[in-house]
Amino acid sequence: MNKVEEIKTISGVNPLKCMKCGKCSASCPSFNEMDIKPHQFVTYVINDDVEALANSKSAWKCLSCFACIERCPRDVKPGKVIDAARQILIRQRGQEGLSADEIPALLDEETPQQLLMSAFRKYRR
Amino acid sequence: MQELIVRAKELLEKGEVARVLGWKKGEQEYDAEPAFFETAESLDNFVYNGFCGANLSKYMIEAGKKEGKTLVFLKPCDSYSYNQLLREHRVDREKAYIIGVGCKGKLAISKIPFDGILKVSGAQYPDAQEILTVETLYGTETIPYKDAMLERCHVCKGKDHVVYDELLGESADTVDADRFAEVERIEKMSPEEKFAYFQSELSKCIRCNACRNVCPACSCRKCVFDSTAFDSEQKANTTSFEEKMFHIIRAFHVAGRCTDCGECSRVCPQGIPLHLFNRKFIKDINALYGEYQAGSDLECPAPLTSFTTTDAEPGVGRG
Amino acid sequence: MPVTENWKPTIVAFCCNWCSYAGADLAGSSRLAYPADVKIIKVPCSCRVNPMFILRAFEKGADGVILCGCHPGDCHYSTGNYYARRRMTLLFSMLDYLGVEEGRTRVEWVSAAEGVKFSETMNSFVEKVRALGPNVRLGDLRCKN
Amino acid sequence: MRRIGVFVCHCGSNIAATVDVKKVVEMALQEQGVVHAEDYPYMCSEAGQVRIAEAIREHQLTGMVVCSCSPRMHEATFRKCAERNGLNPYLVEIANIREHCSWIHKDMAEATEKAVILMRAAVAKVHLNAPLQAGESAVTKRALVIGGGIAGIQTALDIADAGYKVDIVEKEPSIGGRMSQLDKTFPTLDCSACILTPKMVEAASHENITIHTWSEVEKVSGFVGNFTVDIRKKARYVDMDKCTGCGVCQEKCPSKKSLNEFNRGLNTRSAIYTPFAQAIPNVPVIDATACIKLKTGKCGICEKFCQVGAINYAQTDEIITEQYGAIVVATGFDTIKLDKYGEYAYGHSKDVITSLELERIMNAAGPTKGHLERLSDGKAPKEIVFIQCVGSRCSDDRGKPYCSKICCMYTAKHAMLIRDKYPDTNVTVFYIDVRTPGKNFDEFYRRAVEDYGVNYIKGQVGKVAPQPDGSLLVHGVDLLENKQILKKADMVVLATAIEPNADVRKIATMLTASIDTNNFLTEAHPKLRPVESPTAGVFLSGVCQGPKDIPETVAQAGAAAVKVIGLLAKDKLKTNPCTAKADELRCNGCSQCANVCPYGAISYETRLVNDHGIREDRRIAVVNSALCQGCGACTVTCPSGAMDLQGFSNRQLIAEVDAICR
Repeated sequence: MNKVEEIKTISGVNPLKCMKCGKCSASCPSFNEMDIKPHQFVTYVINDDVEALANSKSAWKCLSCFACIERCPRDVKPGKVIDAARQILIRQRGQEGLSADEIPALLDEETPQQLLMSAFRKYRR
Repeated sequence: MQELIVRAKELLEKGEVARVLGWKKGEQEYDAEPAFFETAESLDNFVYNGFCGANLSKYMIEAGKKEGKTLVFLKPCDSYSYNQLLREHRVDREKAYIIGVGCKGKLAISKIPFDGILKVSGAQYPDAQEILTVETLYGTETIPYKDAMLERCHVCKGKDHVVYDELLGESADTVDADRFAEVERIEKMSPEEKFAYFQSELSKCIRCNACRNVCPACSCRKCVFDSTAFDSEQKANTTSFEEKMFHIIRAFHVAGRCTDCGECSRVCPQGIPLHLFNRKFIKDINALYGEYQAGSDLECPAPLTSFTTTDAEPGVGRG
Repeated sequence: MPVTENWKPTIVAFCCNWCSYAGADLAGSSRLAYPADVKIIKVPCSCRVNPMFILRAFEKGADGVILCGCHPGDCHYSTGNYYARRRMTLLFSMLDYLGVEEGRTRVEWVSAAEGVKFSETMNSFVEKVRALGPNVRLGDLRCKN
Repeated sequence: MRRIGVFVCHCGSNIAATVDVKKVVEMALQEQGVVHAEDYPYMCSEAGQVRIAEAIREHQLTGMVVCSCSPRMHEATFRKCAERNGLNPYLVEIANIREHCSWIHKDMAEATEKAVILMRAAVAKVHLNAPLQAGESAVTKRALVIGGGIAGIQTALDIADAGYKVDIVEKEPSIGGRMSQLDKTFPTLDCSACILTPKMVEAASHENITIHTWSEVEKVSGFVGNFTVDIRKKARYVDMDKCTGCGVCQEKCPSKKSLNEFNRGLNTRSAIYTPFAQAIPNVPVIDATACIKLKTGKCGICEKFCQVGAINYAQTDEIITEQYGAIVVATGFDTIKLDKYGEYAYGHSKDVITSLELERIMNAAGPTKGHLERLSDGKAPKEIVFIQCVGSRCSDDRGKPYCSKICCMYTAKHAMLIRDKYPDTNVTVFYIDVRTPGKNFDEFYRRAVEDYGVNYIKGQVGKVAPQPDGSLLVHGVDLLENKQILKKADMVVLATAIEPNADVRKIATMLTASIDTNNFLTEAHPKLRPVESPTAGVFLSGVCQGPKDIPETVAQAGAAAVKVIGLLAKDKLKTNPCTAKADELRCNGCSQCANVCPYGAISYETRLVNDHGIREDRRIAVVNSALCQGCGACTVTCPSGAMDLQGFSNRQLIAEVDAICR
């Protein structure tokens, strides 16, 4: 499966449904910290540039607050897209996901606690 | 039994009825069969005993075409069939004098498990006994009355007649089984088991049409299977269709109209439990559209000619 | 009939003139593909479909039969699909009782505007019937060996 | 044996590119009874029909199958062609090898195989088709218009001007509809009332128009040309003939706490009320849920003050029954409920309003007498934010998937009017797209930007947060600048999606007119028959069919009127001959069929029947072919197969099944 298909499968999002209204970006509390803005996530998927998305600052700035998912009128869920990008990255790095021992090394000042927790929940089932 | 004959003679003699529809002695006591009696004398052959299971209501369709009134004896369960026919305008209530007769459960000769049966005693009404004595070529045997009863009597609809002009005789409570137990047992089977079961049962069918001929709901002037209504080409073509789908189509045609009188199973020479088709529909109708007993009244909407906007969707709950 | 790689099911779809047939037309004009195994028969209303037609189709070799009508409440004749719904509910339940595989029969309500639904319905129905393989049990409900 | 001709259409390349038409012709010739088969690029064309005509003559055809597009498209064409050439039109069947075949399949072999099977099914059916004769039914020369908004009024006026009687049924106390609630109209900015009121007056005074306000359609039976409609005239408690419309009752009424529906609930009205000053008829109604007299028996003040004795508390609902030849649905729209849009704080803050509420606020007869002020504190807003597409273009279950069409223009109108009247008030519009197709529409929008300085920002608003100081913090985004925007506003106006009036589903059910998933009435054909419903004799006018602005509504209203006039101009209509028929030799007279007939078309008679020599009186079902609409419910109820449907008989359908499963 190529990256684009992978991100679609993981997120369950059809990026073509996006009508570029920007409600996600308007809702995003981390907007200013992001290099790629929420409304642009799907564009990267459409343009087959998942690499850039996974390596963006945004991937680590998303708080997973789900405001964009809740409010998106087109059921596009940018939060899930970026989460999927993150997962692709994580899967590559650890091959088998996170282990508790690796966490301290990954920690830095800017990583939100909530992200760690949710990541942990997701990958160490 | 005697009181039925007395009353019948009386009505005949008074001219209130032109004929009597009842049961006639056969060669054996257990051979009782439906018969019309036109004269008081002929009533000497009248019989009413445990073997008078035959439902006379369907014969009232023909009786209605004759001059004058017909006296008919209906057991409680038969009266449902009559009522259903009345609802469908197939019988003329004006031309019927209905005596509701008591019933203590009817017997099936096939349920008496002895060879060479000569005579069964103890089935006489009103003195039906708990134990039947069976004389056979090989000696005398006994069997409890209940054990020789028709399946339908074990799940009897009740002792009350739903239509009658007068009542004669007592009825007994014979219910000792759950009407839908057998249907439920089959429902619980795997598809393979179900199919195997019906395959073994239905492959016995010889298409003798006894079930169709006896069924009070199967009273079409001309059965679809006997007409060209559904032929697309020639009759020969439909034969295989008829052969293969007969029982399910028959069951569907009587769905919502079948009173569960059990005659189909009673008369089947191959012993196929045909009532299990009808009872499946009845069970589904009760569960999906509310309790419904065909023939119980003349007015309430029938399940297949009415609906609610919130009915279950087809296939819901399957598999 | 042996199941082969190339086996294709025969599927009869009864579509009511007012909603589902138009829905099928819309699927067509929107180029929403579904397998060619599906052959549509136009009926004025879902209530025109006699269970005998369905059984006849199976007896003649159909592997699946689907009935499509207007959504309940939207019947062109106001009440037809309600009757159809009861009839088919009972028929399907009976087929299940006889041990016929679930999935060879279906009822779906498809409006004239639901070309997508029509196409999706047919795709999923055909997929299901293909998985079940050729119809044997419904070919002969007398169940003769 | 029928002599059948099979005509295979290429439809240019629409069919021929995917279906091997020659092969279909070849296979057709192998079918029993097929004496002629040919293919042609466009069978429906003049030249194609000439070929059919020649074939009918040359081969003495007694039946024909056209393999072409959907019968919904050209069945009528080919049937007429057959009829002109002496072949009964009901001996024609269509095999739909375009919509149901060539357009959805890619593989030529597969599509061709399917086309052949569809052809066979049609041939098998034609073998059993009977020549049918259409009956005739008279046309009642009177039309009913359901809904008294601008769509209904315009339709009624056009029909009435053509000389036919029209009744308007309006559920509100006055005609006028949504347009009467508007302040100004785009793109000309003329006053809505100024252009609507004359039309209302004209309708009310037209000799051919009868208006039933405060009334609802209760029951519809019959069919095109002959509808019978029960209209419930709700108790008004005011005598229409006596009332002079002086308005004293409304002033004196002590129950003044009811929400004013006309002003979208932004202020209150009395229990006895006329919705607005220009109401037609200018006769109030008593709101029985608010009237003290009707609720408790005490009060009666309006009765005391009414000088003409028009008040009548004893009035009850009245049902009148009328006959119509045609019915026009013009039930209009409402704005959607916003309870699922918590993020916009509608209902939470009084200063978040819908555009329709803004119309009332801007209107001189509105709750603020036309002054633009905040409903929370009465202060003039200095910063107004408009949010577009609230509930429109949503694919989730909170909103509607369609574009409401009118919002871009009315928002430009509002923005412009505010900037014009209150130049020191800033107006910002958050939009996703600005859609302005229409005469002078884009110019209008550009004027708002260029001449009035309205600030348009591309980007949907994420959230409106009411602040402790009473202001509203709008969380937006400027997608073109790629910047998030936090904007303090005094008032937020939501361009709320519109949806068909809630009653339309009930009405559509009564009319057996189809409705789509969004509750818009379905047109008979989306392009070619946009003002007709698929149900003969039922026509569509205005937003009940889809979002429209006023000029489009009026245009459609006129078009619907023309269709009605065309229908009413006929003295007789041909009836559908595909009706049910009972075979007297098979009928049991059991009455099951009558129980399922939705039209009451089946009755019973006792008739002397000769059944192969047996002569007897039998109870037999009789179908009134004028009432029967041909659904076929009865045919399946009939266990003996006595009841059959002409044109879709048991044998015909079985033949199709057999042909497909062969």
